[in-house]
Amino acid sequence: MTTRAPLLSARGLKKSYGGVQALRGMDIDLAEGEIHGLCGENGAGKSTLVKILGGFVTPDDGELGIAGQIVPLGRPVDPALLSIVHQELSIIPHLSVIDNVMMGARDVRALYRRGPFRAHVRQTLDAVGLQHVPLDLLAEKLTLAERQLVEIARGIARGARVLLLDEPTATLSDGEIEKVFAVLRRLKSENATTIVIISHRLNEIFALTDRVTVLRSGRHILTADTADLTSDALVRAMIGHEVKTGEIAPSHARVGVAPRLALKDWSLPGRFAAPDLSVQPGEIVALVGQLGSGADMLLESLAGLKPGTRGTLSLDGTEATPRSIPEAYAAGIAYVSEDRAARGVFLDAPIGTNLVSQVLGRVSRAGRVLPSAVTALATELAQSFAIDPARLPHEVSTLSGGNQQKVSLGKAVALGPRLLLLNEPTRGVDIGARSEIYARLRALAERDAMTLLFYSTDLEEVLEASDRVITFYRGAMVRDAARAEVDADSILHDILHGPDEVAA
Amino acid sequence: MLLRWLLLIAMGLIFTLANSYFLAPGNLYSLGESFSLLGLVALGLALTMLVGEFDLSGGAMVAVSGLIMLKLGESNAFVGLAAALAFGAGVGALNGLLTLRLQVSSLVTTLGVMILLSGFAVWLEGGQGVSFSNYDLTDAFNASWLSVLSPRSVITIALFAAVGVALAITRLGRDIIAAGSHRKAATMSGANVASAVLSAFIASGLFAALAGALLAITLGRASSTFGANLLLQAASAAILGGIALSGGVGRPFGVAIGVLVLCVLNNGLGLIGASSPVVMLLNGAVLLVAVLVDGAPGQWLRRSRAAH
Amino acid sequence: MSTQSRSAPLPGPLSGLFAPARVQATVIQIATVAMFLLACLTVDNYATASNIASILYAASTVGIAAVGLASVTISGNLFALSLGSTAAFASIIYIQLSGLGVIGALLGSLALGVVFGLIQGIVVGLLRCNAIITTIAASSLIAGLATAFSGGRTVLATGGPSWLGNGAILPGIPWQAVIFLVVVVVAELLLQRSRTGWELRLRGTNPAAAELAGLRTRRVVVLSYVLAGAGAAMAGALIAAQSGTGNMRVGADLDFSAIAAMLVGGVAISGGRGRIIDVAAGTLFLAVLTNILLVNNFAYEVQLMIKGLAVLVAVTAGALLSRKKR
Amino acid sequence: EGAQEGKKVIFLGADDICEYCAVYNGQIRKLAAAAGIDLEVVTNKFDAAQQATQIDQAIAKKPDAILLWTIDGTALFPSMRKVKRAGIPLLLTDVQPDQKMDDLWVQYSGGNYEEQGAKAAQLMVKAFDDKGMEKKGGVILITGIIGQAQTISMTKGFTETLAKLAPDLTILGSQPGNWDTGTSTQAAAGLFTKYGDQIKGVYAAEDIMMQGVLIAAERAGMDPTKMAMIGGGCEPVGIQNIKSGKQYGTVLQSPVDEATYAVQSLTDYFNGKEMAKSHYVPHPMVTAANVDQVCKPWPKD
Ligand SMILES: Nc1ncnc2c1ncn2[C@@H]1O[C@H](COP(=O)(O)OP(=O)(O)OP(=O)(O)O)[C@@H](O)[C@H]1O
Ligand SMILES: Nc1ncnc2c1ncn2[C@@H]1O[C@H](COP(=O)(O)OP(=O)(O)OP(=O)(O)O)[C@@H](O)[C@H]1O
Ligand SMILES: [Mg+2]
Ligand SMILES: [Mg+2]
Repeated sequence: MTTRAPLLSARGLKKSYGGVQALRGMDIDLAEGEIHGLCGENGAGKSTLVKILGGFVTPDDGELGIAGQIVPLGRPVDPALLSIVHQELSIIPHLSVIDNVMMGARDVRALYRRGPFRAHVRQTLDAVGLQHVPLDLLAEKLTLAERQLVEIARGIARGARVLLLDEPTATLSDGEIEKVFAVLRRLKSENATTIVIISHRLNEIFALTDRVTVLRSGRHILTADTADLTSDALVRAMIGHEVKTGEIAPSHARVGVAPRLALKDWSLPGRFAAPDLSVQPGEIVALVGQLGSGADMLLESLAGLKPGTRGTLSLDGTEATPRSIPEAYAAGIAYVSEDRAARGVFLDAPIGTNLVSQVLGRVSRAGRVLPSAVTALATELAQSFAIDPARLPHEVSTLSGGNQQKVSLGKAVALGPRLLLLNEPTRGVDIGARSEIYARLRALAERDAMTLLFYSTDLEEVLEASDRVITFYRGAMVRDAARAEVDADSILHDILHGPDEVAA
Repeated sequence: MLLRWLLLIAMGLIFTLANSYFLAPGNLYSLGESFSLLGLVALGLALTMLVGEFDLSGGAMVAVSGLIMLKLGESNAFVGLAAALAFGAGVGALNGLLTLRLQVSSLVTTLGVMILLSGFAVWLEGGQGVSFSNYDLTDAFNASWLSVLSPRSVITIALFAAVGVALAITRLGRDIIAAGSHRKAATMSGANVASAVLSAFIASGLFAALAGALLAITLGRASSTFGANLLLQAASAAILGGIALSGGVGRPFGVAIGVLVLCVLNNGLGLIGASSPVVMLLNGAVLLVAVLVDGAPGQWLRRSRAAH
Repeated sequence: MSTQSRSAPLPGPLSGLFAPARVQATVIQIATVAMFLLACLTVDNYATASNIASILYAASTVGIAAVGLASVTISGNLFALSLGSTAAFASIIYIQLSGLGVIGALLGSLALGVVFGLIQGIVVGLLRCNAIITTIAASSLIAGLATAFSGGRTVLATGGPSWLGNGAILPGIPWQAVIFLVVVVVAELLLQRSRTGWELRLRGTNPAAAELAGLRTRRVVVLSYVLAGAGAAMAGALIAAQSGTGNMRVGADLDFSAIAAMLVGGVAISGGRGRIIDVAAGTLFLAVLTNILLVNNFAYEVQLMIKGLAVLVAVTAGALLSRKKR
Repeated sequence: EGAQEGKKVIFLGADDICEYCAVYNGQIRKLAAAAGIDLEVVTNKFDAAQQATQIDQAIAKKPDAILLWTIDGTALFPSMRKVKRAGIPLLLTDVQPDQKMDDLWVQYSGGNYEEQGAKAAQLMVKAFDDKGMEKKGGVILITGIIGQAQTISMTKGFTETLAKLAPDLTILGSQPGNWDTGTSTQAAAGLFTKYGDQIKGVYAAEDIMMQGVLIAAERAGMDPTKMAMIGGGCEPVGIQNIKSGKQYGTVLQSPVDEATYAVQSLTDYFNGKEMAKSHYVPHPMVTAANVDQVCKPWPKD
């Protein structure tokens, strides 16, 4: 594979943002028709590399050649040659799905007739699992996962020779991921498309890629055939040391005390009906289900975000049904959104401000914010979430995606809630940081007896972080079991097929 | 939008009942004249809002282009018209380039241009109003077709239709909506943001200049004071017509409705001879009703209606 | 060229003067001082107490209105267009109440501004209506009420000018400038240091995130309109105190002057960015510029053209300087 | 006599936001009612384009006559031609357009702005004489909104007359005060800073603007009682300032007179009287000596 001349070849790419060196001299070669994995910690420079290759970021130094031609840097490359599925989605909310897919396509003329493209776009959408989405639907009506799939469909529909996908699976469930991967494999085999995929889920890397490149601190660490790599070797290359995964951690659930969370007749008509659920202090519960299973809505309803929810919610034996987010916070329930950029963090505010933003009362006296208290609390939170305290005055938007996620978590944990609700807690977080976060969450459960409920589409995460797993199918619970009693297969079975077949 | 229609029809009914002349051809003609002036400026402004920007210089452009039209068009009206339109397009391009190159809010750049233009208007006027002695042309533009349509209103309606169609079926139109809807995503996904922004500003300058030139021809006069109230009204009309300040939302047809709401209101109030405070209060009240219908109260209404 | 990163969660007042987000504000501040010094050197009688007072009188009224407006902008609601009519009504009320003494009349006009601001705040913040149209509607309604109330007539103060209208704490420093200073300092502290101010700014950077974070967003939106109403009313009252007259022409240009001062000062229209001292700087920039043009007796059209160019040049300089840092 | 009774007249005028207009509108309503004329008042925000459409509307209503306060002296000629073509008699008030076109209207009644400016110049010369000042040195002008017909005429009348009567008085500077006290204060302050003691007199085209000039003068430490301060209109604020001695004089233009003349003009027309093309209201010069006799306080409604 390495003997052929590379289709794309980059040399000595350097990029710094202010004092932050995102890339410090990065080389990469991509062969025609290979699937190439790009791995590295949060902030390693993966997205920066991809954006430089696409011409969306101008590097400070370096060279780029595609198909034997020197490509000018910092000017968007022809999307029919090289196309990117961006980490921060580039879906345009007020355009229809078909317009979004056709965005950047070269054969759209000044007079834009959609007719000739409809069949092709329909096919592409169907292939990635969007059979149910009408072509003329406005993209703003799509869920996050559907937008991700539209973005992928766009990348595919352009038929580019090089397709770069930056964490395309972070918001997707396993079923959806499988479909996407099937399409990618077909692109490779039928069109000899060169595909680069970034993912923090190592199983995906091993399942899909031919070769892997690892970056660390903006530098090239290794490139190897995937077959020659082990999971441990890959992790070591990414973060420089081992990370323990896969063991079942002991539960810190307190028994013999009143339940922390007790739900009675909790339902949102037409969406979900939860069983009379009870969760102990210190317990970590994963809610698992596909989109539409109601598992994520159940989580949101507990934070008072779903008007129309019926039933009662008790915390530590007292009724505390929240009707709005402030009521939830007042009751000791905190919520972390899955949509980090739109609702999770204040991208344009400093990291420190973000971290204390939900506990302004605690860092102020008589209505006055105390700078020293802010610094102290922000530093403490930054340290416990492995955020570099030196960057506290910088805006969150300057952080890599994974580090932004840590800020989003840190600001909710700052509330010191009794019940912490997490929607996709480590979406886009690298494997090293992820185990740091799980350890931190576990410590909260142990030390403060905090109860955690999280919704995740990432089965690895579910298995690694939870004490107890509750699966959902079409609005109803399928199974409520201790972590030790389930494995990936059984969970997948539950959420894909529901209770009928469990019984069978 | 349905509620805007209802508002419009309700006002039409009320004024028809209150004054038998509301539907008289002469009155509809004058309605068309106001629609034309405000409509052109609002249409241009709406395009800049659609692309996620805001052109404050439209009102001042009306004054300047009128003055150019008459100063250069005394002997040959086409020369004047061409000069006025070229000037409008040029200033629009300048607005667009400044906004794109400097990457600052267009409110700031067009604010500067607006002040500059109003000074330029006074300078052009040179302390005297500028009048037009080509009464043939003026009369031609004051002609009426089917006793309700004037050349100005026909031109305006045609432009509204053309812009509406262009937004729907051209790549540029798609890119304008994309650039306004989500600028960063539009850039990342390969839309031609620069040409979208530039075209919107050029159109805005051009339409405002056309409004000014046509006004000058119909009045046979141009002055630096013309167009003073237009900007605010145009913004009201555009927002009322469903254009969102955040960009990407709304279409020319909606803007036309917004413009009509304001024009019918003021036409009707003028017709029934409402006193100044009443005119102001009713203008405020109608706008307030329109926003309430879009805000939470309207949503409650719709929800409770849906519940029954 | 990199700006020193500091461990304070918010940059202090002196750090990062040339950071991309601050560069325009800094450029305007420097330009204001430079213009003033240049005028002192080149224009006879420029640095006299009476001329400085004249600059400060003009700046104080527009500035106070712009500070109130800035709270609306920074909290994420773009701008308000009801300042002019509020100021006009307040000028009438101020004169009508002048029998109550300066403080009484001032409080009366402020109360009027607060009530109008509160109503707009409720419509925008609680009823979630379009912010711009709401203020345009309010402007029309307030003007209508004021015209009905006054019959369109000018009300005249009896007796001589009060300390508020004409008094100075020092030669060249009128009381109105002192009030402006106090308003700026209080508003700056409120926005930068108070919990409410933090909530207001965070709401401006991202309304959805602020709501999900449980911040008291409705409250700060209502508050911002109250501040805008109060600022406009205060401006109207100060104008009335100066001239001893109140009528519908007061505040005719206030909306645009305030928006211009704020934008030129470097407050971002998209919310969350910018400070009250920027508003003050923008106000002074335009006031000094206007004064220089008037003092040189430039023709009106030349004044306008220079002003427009100055705005463009300042913005361009700010943009180019901040570009380099990126 | 009495032929005007029951006649339908549409009056197109200016909004109440200008005080003069408000008084005028109130008066004409009252006087027309007293004369038995069925008067409909339609106002606009000093917007020539809006007024043009209002004229179209008025034509559609086929009144017995249209009384027009033209917002812009010449912008409305095409509209006036339409009125003429529709066969509706047109009478003008307050603003007199170019008289070359006077076959378009029956009569203009109201102020004579050029004469007002000229009277102001005469009054200024008188002030110099009265105060024992040498007619030498400089004066400044604070004008109305640039580009308006009134502003153009008043400035013309003042400048030409002053040049004739006192050739040694030079006009140092002129700035618009936009019929507004605050704007006038700033404009005058700038000129006072620049010219200081060179300024011996000020002509502000309206008393409400003179009020701004007086404030600026006091702030600049100048004594207005020692200067030739001439306003216009004899408005309430002007009366106050004349009585206190800060303002030397003003030139009367009364909205009450104008409204009276306008109704008279209508009455004359309907009664088939012989009518002159122009019927000007008196513009007497007013000083402290005659202010009480000449200037009637403006009626409250
Ligand atoms: N616009 C920017 N301004 C300042 N710093 C930036 C900017 N974009 C990226 N960085 C910094 O550059 C470094 C590399 O970021 P990049 O987004 O490439 O990381 P990544 O490898 O994609 O991480 P993740 O896995 O979290 O997405 C990070 O330290 C990030 O904070
Ligand atoms: N936890 C974090 N919080 C904030 N910023 C981070 C964090 N981790 C990394 N970054 C930023 O991302 C950039 C690159 O990140 P990366 O993690 O690759 O650096 P690193 O491995 O710590 O490198 P080095 O050891 O050279 O400092 C760094 O400049 C750093 O400022
Ligand atoms: Mg990334
Ligand atoms: Mg590291």
